[in-house]
Amino acid sequence: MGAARPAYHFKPYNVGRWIIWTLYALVLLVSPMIFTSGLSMTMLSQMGIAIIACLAYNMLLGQGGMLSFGHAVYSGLGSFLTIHTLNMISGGTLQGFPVSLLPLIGGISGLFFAVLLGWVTTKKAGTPFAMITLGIGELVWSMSLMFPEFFGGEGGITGDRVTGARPFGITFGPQVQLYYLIAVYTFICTAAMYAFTRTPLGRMLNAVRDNPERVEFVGYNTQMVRYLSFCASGFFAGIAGGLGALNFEIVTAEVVGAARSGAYLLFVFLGGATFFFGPIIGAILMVVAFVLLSEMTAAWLLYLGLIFLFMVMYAPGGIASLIMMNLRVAAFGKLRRLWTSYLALGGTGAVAVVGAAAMIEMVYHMQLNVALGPELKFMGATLNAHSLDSWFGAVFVLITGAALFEVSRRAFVREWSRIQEEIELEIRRREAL
Amino acid sequence: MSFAVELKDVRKSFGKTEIIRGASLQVNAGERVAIIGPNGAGKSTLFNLISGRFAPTSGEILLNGERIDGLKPYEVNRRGLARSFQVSNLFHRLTVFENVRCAVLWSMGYKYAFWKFLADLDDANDRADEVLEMLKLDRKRDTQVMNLTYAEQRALEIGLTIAGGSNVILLDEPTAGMSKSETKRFIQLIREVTEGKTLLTVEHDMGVVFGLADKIAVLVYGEVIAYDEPEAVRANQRVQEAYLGSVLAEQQAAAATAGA
Amino acid sequence: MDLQFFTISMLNGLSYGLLLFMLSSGLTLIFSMMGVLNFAHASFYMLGAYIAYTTMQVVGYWPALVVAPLLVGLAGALFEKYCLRRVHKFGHVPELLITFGLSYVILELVQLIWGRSAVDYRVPEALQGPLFTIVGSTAGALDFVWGLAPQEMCRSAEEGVRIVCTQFPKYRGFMMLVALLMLASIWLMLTRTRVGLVIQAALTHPEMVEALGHNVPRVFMLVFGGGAALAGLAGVIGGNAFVTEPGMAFTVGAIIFVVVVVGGMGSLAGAFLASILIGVIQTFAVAIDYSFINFFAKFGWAITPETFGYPMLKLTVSQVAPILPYLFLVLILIFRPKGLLGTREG
Amino acid sequence: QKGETVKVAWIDPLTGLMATVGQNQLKSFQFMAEYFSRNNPAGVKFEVIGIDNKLSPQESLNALKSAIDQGVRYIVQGNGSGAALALSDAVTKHNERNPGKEVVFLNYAAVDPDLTNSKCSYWHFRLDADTSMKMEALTTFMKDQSDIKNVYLINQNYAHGHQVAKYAKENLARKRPDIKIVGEDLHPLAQVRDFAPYIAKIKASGADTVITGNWGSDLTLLIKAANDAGLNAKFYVYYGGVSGTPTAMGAAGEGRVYQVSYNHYNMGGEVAKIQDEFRKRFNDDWYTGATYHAFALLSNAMAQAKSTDPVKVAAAMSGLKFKSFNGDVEMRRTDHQLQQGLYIARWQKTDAKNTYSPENTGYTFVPVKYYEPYVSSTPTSCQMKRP
Amino acid sequence: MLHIENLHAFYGKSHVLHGVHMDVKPGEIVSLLGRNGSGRSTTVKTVMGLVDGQGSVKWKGEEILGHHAFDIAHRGIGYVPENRDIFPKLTVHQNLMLGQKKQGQSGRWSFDDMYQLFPRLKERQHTEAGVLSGGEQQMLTLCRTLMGDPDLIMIDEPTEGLAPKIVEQVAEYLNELKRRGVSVLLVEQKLTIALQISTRCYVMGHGRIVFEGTPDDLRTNAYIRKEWLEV
Ligand SMILES: Nc1ncnc2c1ncn2[C@@H]1O[C@H](COP(=O)(O)OP(=O)(O)OP(=O)(O)O)[C@@H](O)[C@H]1O
Ligand SMILES: Nc1ncnc2c1ncn2[C@@H]1O[C@H](COP(=O)(O)OP(=O)(O)OP(=O)(O)O)[C@@H](O)[C@H]1O
Ligand SMILES: CC(C)C[C@H](N)C(=O)O
Ligand SMILES: [Mg+2]
Ligand SMILES: [Mg+2]
Repeated sequence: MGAARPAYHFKPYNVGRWIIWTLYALVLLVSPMIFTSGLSMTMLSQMGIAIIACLAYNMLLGQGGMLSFGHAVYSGLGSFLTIHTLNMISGGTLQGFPVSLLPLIGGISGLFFAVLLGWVTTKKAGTPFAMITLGIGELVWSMSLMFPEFFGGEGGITGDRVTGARPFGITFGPQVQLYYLIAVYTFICTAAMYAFTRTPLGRMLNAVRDNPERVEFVGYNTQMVRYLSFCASGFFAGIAGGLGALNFEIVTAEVVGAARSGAYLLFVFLGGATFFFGPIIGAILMVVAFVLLSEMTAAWLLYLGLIFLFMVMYAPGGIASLIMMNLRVAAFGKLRRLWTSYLALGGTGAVAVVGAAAMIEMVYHMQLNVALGPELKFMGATLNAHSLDSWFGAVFVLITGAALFEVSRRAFVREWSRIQEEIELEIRRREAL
Repeated sequence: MSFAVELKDVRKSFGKTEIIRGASLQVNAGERVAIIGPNGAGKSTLFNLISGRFAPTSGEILLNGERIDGLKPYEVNRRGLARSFQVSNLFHRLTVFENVRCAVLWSMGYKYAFWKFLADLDDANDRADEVLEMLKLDRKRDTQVMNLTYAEQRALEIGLTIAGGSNVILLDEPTAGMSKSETKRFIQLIREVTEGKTLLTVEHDMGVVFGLADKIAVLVYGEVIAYDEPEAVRANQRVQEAYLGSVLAEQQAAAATAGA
Repeated sequence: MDLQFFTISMLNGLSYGLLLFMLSSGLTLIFSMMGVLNFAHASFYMLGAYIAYTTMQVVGYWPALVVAPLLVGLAGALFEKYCLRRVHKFGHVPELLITFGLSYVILELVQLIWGRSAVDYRVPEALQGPLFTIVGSTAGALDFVWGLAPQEMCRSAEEGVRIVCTQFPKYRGFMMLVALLMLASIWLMLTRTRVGLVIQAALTHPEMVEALGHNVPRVFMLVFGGGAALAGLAGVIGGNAFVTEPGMAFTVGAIIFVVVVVGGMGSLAGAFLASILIGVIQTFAVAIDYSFINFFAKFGWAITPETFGYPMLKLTVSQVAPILPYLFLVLILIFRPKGLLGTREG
Repeated sequence: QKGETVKVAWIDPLTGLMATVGQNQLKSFQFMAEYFSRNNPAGVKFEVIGIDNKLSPQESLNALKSAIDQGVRYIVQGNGSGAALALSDAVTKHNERNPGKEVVFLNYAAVDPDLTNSKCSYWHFRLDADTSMKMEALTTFMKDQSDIKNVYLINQNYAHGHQVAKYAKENLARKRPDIKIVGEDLHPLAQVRDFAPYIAKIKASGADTVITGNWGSDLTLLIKAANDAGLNAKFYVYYGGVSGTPTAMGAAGEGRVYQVSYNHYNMGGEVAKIQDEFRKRFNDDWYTGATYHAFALLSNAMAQAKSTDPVKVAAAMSGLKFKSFNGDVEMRRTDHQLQQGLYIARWQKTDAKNTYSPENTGYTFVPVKYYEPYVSSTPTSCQMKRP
Repeated sequence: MLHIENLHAFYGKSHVLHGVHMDVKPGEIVSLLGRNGSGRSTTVKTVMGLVDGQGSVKWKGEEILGHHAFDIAHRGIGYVPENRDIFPKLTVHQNLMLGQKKQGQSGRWSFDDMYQLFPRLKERQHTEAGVLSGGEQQMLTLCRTLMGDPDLIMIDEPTEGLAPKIVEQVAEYLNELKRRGVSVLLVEQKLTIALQISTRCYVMGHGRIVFEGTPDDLRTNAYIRKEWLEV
């Protein structure tokens, strides 16, 4: 029977995939040439690190359905062991170990702790898993302050990455050199984690997520599947931690803290846990939010909270799912019909947001800085938090924006569902062929 | 020679209630056995015991002469036994093809490999496609399972069970919820895919039972009260009282024997 | 450990345990019924304290004790209606995340309205001062005196005997009372009504429950609002017992999850038991200045700073007391994932 | 340098646990910048750029990068020795790797002695008095209190708490060997909600005095619990004055909380003017005196160096003697630790002489003792690498 | 009593019902037959308010289309779903309790009636419903709906997975319902049963009613049986 089957699933040379990976490498390569300032350079470095960490986190959340509240433990301990190793290199006990390989030490440490703690953690999925990670996270965090010998107390452990051998004159002193080291790791780790999703273990992890019970009846031990994946995730998280140690040259207790773990969760979700590339978007947003947004406005936490509320409510699949939905429309050649709607939505939405933001900024200004004068700069304009005009203007902008937004939203929804209907029809037609 | 499946005085209680009260059964390799019995008699429970979902309270279960009671489901499966569920139990976010492939990976020895690409595992992929073709699901190969119709899900449920190439197959009400013609097609399909294998199936549709089984075991209140050729079971007085004894069953059985 | 110290520690432990229960009862309610890990629970607690602080200035403490929880409950109900309900169909993780987002928003709003530093939310006059005084002497005698013990009782007449007077504050007693009332009322609601059944059923088959004639959305809203109101009440009581400041939500955030999980998901009695246990254990642990060093010394194994793992070995029980609950949490989940009295695993 | 504008980046928390304190100190810096811009020896203008570091060392480094990008050469920071150590280290490395773009770091409140000892840096200048100096003054004061017999140490289980405990034990053993340390506790940072068990333990130990380096809610909850249980011991603290603590402490701390600091609420003179003006404008209390030190130090050094170039200014600051609100002070050359006088003050009701009441509590810190700089001066092990 | 006219229903974008007409009169057993996927369950769900529909559904003269399910249930329509939507974590007894619309309400049926009807359920009274056998679950769903004391009960494939003997018991039981004045709308696959007990039959195909008549009419109409029922 088998012999007679047509060999229709020959492996096509996947051009699309090659293009995407080349583009990815290219982006990693050229971004520091476009964004050259010192801050953007560190931000880019941190984005690379965050990408690895978030992808590692998503091996649990998106692919394994395991909600972890303590993944920073693995990236953080990776950081600590890396910096200790770095100091051993500078101290002379480990002479000759190349700095560029240090992140692997982080990875191995992450792996080690995942191997150590993972078995009890992955016994169950769901709430027990979530709570065990929360508990372990809290314990490690509390320990980190109690053991200054290893964790360096409040000041943490510092190191100097300019040490050891200098192949081709690379010292990793200048941020650019370090950035490229991070970029290389990011690329390799991304590729490796993508590859993981295409392996038997990776696929079984998805199966365990969907239906752990059935997995046991096709020969797999669910706990083992979770455990192995947990270890893999710990390994990559550790690499991210190791890179972080090199990047900041200081590691403090915060790297194992709950806030860090929470950030992984939030931003992976925001980026989109259901798609492989979602966490990449999330990671970039994470760095932008923490570094840039907080600098631009005092109300950044409010904005962050609101963005979350709305994203979870209206785009529970994260940004990645929005992109994929539009890609699907594009694949059926119907995106053209939407761009006017998008323009209208974007325009009116922006107006409404500006109105709202102006009010928020004025409220914050009144609370925090009004003693320095009632005036504040907002997007190039000067607002006066005490004058009715500014308030009236803001409200007016908000209302107009919101009203127009609602109008264009309705039109968009109509058009969108029409397109979806057409696509459904088209799919069914193709199936029927 | 040992039996493919053998139960020796198996008992199972949940709390105080004893559900299986000393069931014994011997199934020869290559035989097709149907288990019938009133609702709540313990048929599904018996399957759960054999497949390792529960451990029996007492008694022995042997698979090809080896004791398997108390083993974990995956350990039982690795010894060559697969089962389907009364309610479809699939990986709903994966595609049809992925579902089947998941079911063949272990038996093909890939285990927890993370150093091999799925795409390169030709044998596993071929096997999965082969199964889909058998089930006539190749059209839906790349559809997510949650978008399948009920009947398709039932078919896939069986696909997952047979895909791994286990020699002993347990099917729990495989045709439940299907229409007549589909049921017919299904019986045919099951016959095909279990050719040469040992099959245990639970059914309430006498048409299926008589169309499929070489032997019938009747389970009432956790005990096997009869185990024999179909005709003999049908004539059995106790079975008549406890279970069949109805016009409907007679009709179905008659139709099946006539058709067969 | 002398008798007086034991008594006061027991009282402290029990009252702290009851406080924990008060904090987490609403969370247990919501979690056990709706399956939502409400990360904003502590924020509702904070909101309760702040609202009580403001309403108290207008209407006085006792009315505020009623008004503030109602307002917080209302806020919770509205949140359920307009936000949580929308994401319910997406599953538990989005539900959890939306409450995460909410906690940020509440925190910022609180800071906008009441400022960033602590507010002067005080215990009302009537509840200030000691409820009773425990007069104990090193000779072993133990006495209870209502209110404040007179000065002379606390002075020692004999040489070498020290008399210690420890007061047990009225407010702590009040806190215990309210916690017990909360327990009783939730208990009644769960056993005398079918609300719990309706919600649990609706978790798996919402449509079916509706088809049986139950207005599921309304029940969900009531339960969430109710849970929020309980948190609000805890805030009214806890806010002045401790400090009413924007950080207050954060500091109780994780511990209340420990209570709920250790007790067993879906079990009110479990949460109660866990609160008391954690309260008592933690309190007594504080008193134990005992570490591995002492332990090994018994076996004649001296531990010096050079011994491997010295920093770990030198930690005393009292130093780790406040993090014992987390250890407890991890151990419970490993050895009994259902929790102390739980019936399911989430 | 006259008429030039000097940008100073303030890198401290505006969100998180320490947000209250951060907000207040940012305002203090902005206020002092205006105050000094009106009149200073160098004739420069100061501009303060506030950047939120969320109390995180890593975020502080981002903030530093951002500040450098904005052309800032002077940074100030104070909340959290972790962030301070991170910044000090980063600034040192930055200056090494980017000659010509040096940055100077003024630390106005991070008190870990390491910063001016084992981990000292030429580019780091501390304006507060460190833990050891404060303990020196505190124990000198305690030495003369004959009613102190039994001391209990309770501290947060992290670097700062460890140091307070360590110096307290060392100093007391040296100055009052008769005092018994009847108990010592370390509790996790910001984790304890109920201090009653600790108070019970302190009571049982028979302590009459408690020394604690606790801050924030760890301090107020401790004092409240002590009050509730009727513990009559005296509390010697470091941080009774930071935002929120006065309100929370209120009557609970009356008469038995002693604070050691380089300033207090009732200094009078120029400080009183600043306090009043600040209160009027921001409806808040000006209590971080180091904000005054910062601009006094900078402008004096700039005047001396006749430049705003950080390399020259740093050189001028090293060893600079100048006048600040608490008398003549000196930026010690060997370790860049400001040598200054310290006050011991007691929390009590305001009276005719001591009128300034923080957070309108009706209470204030009343000075009971002043110690000249040499009293509290402690030796340093700093081996500074000078450029 | 129940009057359906020109009913259309959609699942998201797909149009499943194309103008269904149907009537159920008091004290009738009406069966709705048809192949898999012909839209029988959808019809019943739409009436119950669980699927969005267009057209008209009148109950005792009032339009109920577009109302919430709980409202429709309160008006006296009961629904027994096809996939045994028992509440797995609740006990058998609790499941039955939820069937009552008001707590402690006493209607035509009491708990005892139910337990008498299916003694098996009484035995398992305090067991979690999730572990019941397939057949027991089927019995439970039926009883649960009856506890709500409906005037019309819509049952979707009640005999699925039941032992032949129980199937006949169910048939008898539906007759008993009829005797007690409850109308029944029966969605069935097993023709034998349906024809045996129903007053009238409808046959559905592709979302439309393709036949309407008495069981005898259907028995004699070979074309319909062959074309739409595959018998
Ligand atoms: N985990 C369990 N706990 C308690 N009782 C159980 C459990 N599992 C099954 N039972 C009980 O065991 C009995 C047998 O159930 P089982 O599912 O085996 O019946 P069955 O023969 O398959 O019936 P059906 O034909 O209706 O599917 C039932 O009464 C059921 O309630
Ligand atoms: N939730 C759903 N989403 C989309 N399509 C659906 C959904 N449920 C049913 N359908 C489709 O609607 C059509 C009618 O389904 P319905 O369940 O009403 O059929 P039925 O006659 O009850 O058949 P069955 O014997 O399978 O119960 C089918 O084509 C089915 O695929
Ligand atoms: C952590 C929770 C969101 C998990 C949930 N209890 C579950 O169903 O598994
Ligand atoms: Mg069964
Ligand atoms: Mg149907």
